[in-house]
Amino acid sequence: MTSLESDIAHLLAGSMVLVSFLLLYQDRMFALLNFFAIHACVLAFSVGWQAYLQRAPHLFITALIALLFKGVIIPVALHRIVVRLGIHRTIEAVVSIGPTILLGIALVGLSIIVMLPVTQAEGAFVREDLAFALSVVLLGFLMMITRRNAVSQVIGFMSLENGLVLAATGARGMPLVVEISVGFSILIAFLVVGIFLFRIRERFDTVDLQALDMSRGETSGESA
Amino acid sequence: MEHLGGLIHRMPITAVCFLAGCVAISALPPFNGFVSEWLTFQGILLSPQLPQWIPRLLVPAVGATLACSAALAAACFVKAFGMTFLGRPRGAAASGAHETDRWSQCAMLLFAVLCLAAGTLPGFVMDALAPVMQMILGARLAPQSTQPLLRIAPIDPARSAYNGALVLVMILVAAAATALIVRRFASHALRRSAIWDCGFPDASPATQYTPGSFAQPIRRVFGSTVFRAREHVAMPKPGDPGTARLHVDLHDTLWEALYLPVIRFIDSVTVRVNRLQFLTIRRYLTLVFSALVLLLIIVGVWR
Amino acid sequence: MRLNWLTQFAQIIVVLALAPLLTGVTRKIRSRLLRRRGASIAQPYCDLLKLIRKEVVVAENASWLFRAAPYVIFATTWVAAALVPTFAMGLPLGAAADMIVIVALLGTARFMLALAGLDVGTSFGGIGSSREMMFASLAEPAMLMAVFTLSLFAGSTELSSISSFMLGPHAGLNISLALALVALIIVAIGENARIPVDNPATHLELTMVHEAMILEYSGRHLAVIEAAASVKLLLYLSVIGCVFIPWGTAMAGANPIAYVIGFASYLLKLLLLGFLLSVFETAIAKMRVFRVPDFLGVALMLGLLGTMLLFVSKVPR
Amino acid sequence: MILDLGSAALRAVLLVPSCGAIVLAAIPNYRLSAALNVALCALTLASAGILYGHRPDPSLYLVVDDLNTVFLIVGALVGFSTSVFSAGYIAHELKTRRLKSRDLRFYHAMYQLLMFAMNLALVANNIGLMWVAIELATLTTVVMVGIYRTNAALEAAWKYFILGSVGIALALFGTILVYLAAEEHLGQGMTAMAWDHLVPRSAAFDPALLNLSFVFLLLGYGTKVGLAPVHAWLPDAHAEGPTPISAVLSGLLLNVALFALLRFKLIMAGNPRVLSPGPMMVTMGLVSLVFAGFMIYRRRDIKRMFAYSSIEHMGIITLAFGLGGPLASFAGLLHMAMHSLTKSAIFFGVGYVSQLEGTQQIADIRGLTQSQPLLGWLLVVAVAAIAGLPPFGVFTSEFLLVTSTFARVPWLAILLGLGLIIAFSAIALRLHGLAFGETDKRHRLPAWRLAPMALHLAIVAVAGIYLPATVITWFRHVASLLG
Repeated sequence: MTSLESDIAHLLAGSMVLVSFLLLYQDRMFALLNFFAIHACVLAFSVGWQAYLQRAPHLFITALIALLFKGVIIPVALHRIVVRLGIHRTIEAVVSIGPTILLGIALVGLSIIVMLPVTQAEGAFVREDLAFALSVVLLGFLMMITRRNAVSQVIGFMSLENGLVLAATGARGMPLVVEISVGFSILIAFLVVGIFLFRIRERFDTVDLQALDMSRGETSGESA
Repeated sequence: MEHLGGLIHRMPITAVCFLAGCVAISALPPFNGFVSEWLTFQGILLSPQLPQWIPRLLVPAVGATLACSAALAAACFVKAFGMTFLGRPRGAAASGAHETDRWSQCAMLLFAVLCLAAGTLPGFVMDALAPVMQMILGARLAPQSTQPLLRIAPIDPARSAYNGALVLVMILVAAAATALIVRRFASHALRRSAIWDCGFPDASPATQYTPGSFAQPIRRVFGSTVFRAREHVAMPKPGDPGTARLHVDLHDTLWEALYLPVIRFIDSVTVRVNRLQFLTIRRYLTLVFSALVLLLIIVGVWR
Repeated sequence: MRLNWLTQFAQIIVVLALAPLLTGVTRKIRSRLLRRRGASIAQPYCDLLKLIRKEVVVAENASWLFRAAPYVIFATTWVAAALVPTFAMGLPLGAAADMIVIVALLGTARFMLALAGLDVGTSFGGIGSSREMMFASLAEPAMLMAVFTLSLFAGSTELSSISSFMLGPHAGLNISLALALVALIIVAIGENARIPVDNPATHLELTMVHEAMILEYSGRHLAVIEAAASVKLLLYLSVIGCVFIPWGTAMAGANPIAYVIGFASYLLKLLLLGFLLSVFETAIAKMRVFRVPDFLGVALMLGLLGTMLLFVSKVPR
Repeated sequence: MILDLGSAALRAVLLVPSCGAIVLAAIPNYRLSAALNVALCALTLASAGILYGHRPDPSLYLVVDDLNTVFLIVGALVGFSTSVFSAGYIAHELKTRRLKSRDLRFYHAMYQLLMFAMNLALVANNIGLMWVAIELATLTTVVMVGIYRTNAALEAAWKYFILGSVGIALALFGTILVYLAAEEHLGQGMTAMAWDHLVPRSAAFDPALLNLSFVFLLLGYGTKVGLAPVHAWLPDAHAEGPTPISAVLSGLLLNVALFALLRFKLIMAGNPRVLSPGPMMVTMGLVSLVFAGFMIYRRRDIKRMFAYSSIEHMGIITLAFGLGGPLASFAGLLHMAMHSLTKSAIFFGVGYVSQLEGTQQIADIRGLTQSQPLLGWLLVVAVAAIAGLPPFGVFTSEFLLVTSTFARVPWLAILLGLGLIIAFSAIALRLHGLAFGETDKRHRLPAWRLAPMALHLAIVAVAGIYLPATVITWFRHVASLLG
């Protein structure tokens, strides 16, 4: 492939990391949803570009899924859920934004470090691409654990999964990518539906109105 | 034992066998317990010839301990037999007791007889056990059953010898002779009467010495250090008809020294670890995340 | 050989015959020291005869053990005494049993006595037995330690060989021996229910130990037990005598003169030791029961110390 | 001919449960569906048994080799006896109105689907396919854990779901990395994902990628295995779901996830230049063992307690495989089989107990050997077995493991022994209260319902006393494969 093509792929992958950072930066619910939509769209473009590069038409399906399902349906659905369940519009963070960003940068550095020893035989393209994908995954994970709000946690998970799709498409000629993306879409659907069904307002672990911390089978820790 | 007593009247055979057992285990001649104790003492008396110094210093202490334990065993079994079989019944169960069946009696008698036999003819037992010594130590005592008049002399007759059979015979002869002489010269008049009650008639069996009170002197002498035994007596005020209470608390020193610390440790650890059961999902995710980052760092550092 | 058996037999009779006399002598000396006239030396014999003639009163719930015990006690004590060389060495029975056996035989006697005390089921018997066993739990080890010291010193556990070793050239003044002697004396005082451990003459209920055990006995039983007690005293004194004052004792198979000398010297030893005992008894006051363990504990410690010293110092033959 | 039989069996192993799931979803009558469920499992078991004898040639998607036949047969056996157990169990649940017949329809369909997913994961020759299968298994178990719709159940399911999906995501990333490592040598496409191509060629792969991938796989599939510190879903899922599912989870799903780990360990082992997976697995195994041992002490819920014991044993097995070497791997394999059988037997017993006593609180359960002698004693035997007392198979494997560890890494053996003792005494402490003591309760339970339990325990006892030579050679061969 020409350097231009690879540069474009590179650019797209890098921009995903950027958007992940922007996701981390948000503290308003709807803005977060919009940025996630952007995240998904960038993913869709990147996947589409890969499809074009690898002459792999089936990847277009993945791109399409990313675009429609994650770029449109999920954000809209979440938007409505937020409205319906009256979830706080502000995202309460465990670690405040600044430190989170620093952590994120550290994670990106880590992912680059661990990717360094990978041999060059693949061509510069895959290595950086992988590093970016790994960073996106880690950033998504970071988002899941630093945001208390259920919706933002879901979005963290989805951005993590975007990173996976990025990696999967980056790996040339990898079979089952479509199936995998479909499987993940099912997972996410479960997640969203679950949030809706269980009326999870604020956190993953407060299902329904009353907090379930008391009923983890055991009543809190003391002597048995 | 607090509820037994006087069984010797209702269970004579059991009493005899139990008595034989008590005498044997208290290491008293002419029973078998004494033979083994005697042999051990002989061994201890040989030990100054040991080349090493530490055991040479240790062995006499061991001997003293053994002597002490033998004497304490005697005390213990005086209590065991005396409180169970002698005196007056302390409870309904004891006063209604009856002798066991023939088979149990046979079993007990058999072992009582064995105890006496092993005590009086120790030579044969020692020779029977010699091959085991041969196997373990690669050495054995000179055959004992060939010694004159059934005696045993493990090292050298001039040094020390024991003749269980002869001792038994002498005791029997002496006892018989005494009995005969007394029968011959003494008056045969014998009258059954009440216990000498010191001016308080028909004292109830509760006034007998109980096992606890029997053990009290030894408890005070030894137990106060070994078991940290403490006695608290709560006396009612003069004129107060309430009961006086004696409360004894004993501590199992070994248990408290060895096992309690372990238990405490495990308790504290479990209490701490147990918090992990009650985290929120986000915290669990944090666990996963930190594990992931840790491993990544390891991989990153590893070259 | 026959001579040996003869001496052995004579000795068996002698210990029996002399025992009450010794008791009488000590009593006499004590009362003299107390500025009393005191009963005649033969009084114990008379007491025994009197008791033998009297009717026996046995409690209703006394068992066979109660009536058999006196004979066992007496027999074991007597046998033990018969094993101690009194006026002549080389006793045939001495080869059958050594000092450890003697200690153990006394232990058997004590065992039976304690049981007899418990048999009737009065609190006196209980007091007596429990205290007796408590004393024994210290006195017996102390005695054994003393025995260890002696036998390590003499290289044998048999009294006659120990005694002859004492006569021999290798014996000399030795700190261990002194310790053993003191231990033996303390044990002898304790075991024979003498002041300061116990008072043989008392019937003051809460202080008595030996008397409490035999409180229920009367008539011939009591006589036998008393006889056993005096034989026991004789035994201890003759042990001390034959080990620490071995001079004069007749060697095995010596000529009759030697035997006469031996007998005379034996009487002298008994007299001396009895005198010392009475002096000691009159000089000291009785202790509280729970100070006795300290007293006997001292004996145990001394015996152990003696043994230790021997273990460390010289390697015996 | 033989080949045909083998491939037929292979198809059966996959088709029987999948079609069965569809059929069961359609049957309203729960008795019928329960019976059918048993029949299907029996069929699966039979075909799995055939697979031991006749191996079809590996295709790009499916493969049958010594390694997965072990797991396949053990899994099918546990699945079968669990279906028998659940037939009796759910009837009671229906009677006590904890479940409605609509739920049961769903339940049975899901049960078969789970069987299908796990068999697929086992026979898959393709790492992607295996990943999909395990995700499917996770999802089915998630919905089954939540089936009671109590707050606790929903929350347990939810927790399981979240942690499980994160685990899945990590595993997928690892899988992608493995593909990348393989792709440059095996060319693009399916072959770069097929075990029988990956394992022999792994020596040439890029070590850095393999290292990275193993980290993700260890944590991803380790979540399913229930290794500390990624175990959190396991106790609650076991405690709140229906007991047959607890049995299947402990007896099968954990093993399947472990199997996946082993497959990747094979690839790692094939490459000399990689950071060896052993230390990581040993560490996680040891941590899980000790941690679970301590956790058992303060448990009040009986099912949760045995769930922690599952974590503990998974830790032991992981440690064994991580230690490697013929003896340790053999011990790990044996322990895996023994643990599945014993633990599922225990869950059968615990299920009955909690039904009869109407509680899962250990404090409220007393004197089972009096209230239900047969069940009580079977439970005692089972717990003795799981605690690692002779003469049961669990003891054999633990003994083998400890000895081989002593031979190679003494200090590790000491830690291992300590962990074993801690866990053992925790279990023993609880058992006494459960099984013995006075109680006035009396329960009747038809003997046939205890048959599965008895069967498992019998196998475990026999295995402890005498292992057939064929089994030994078979396991030894697998162990040699595992290196």
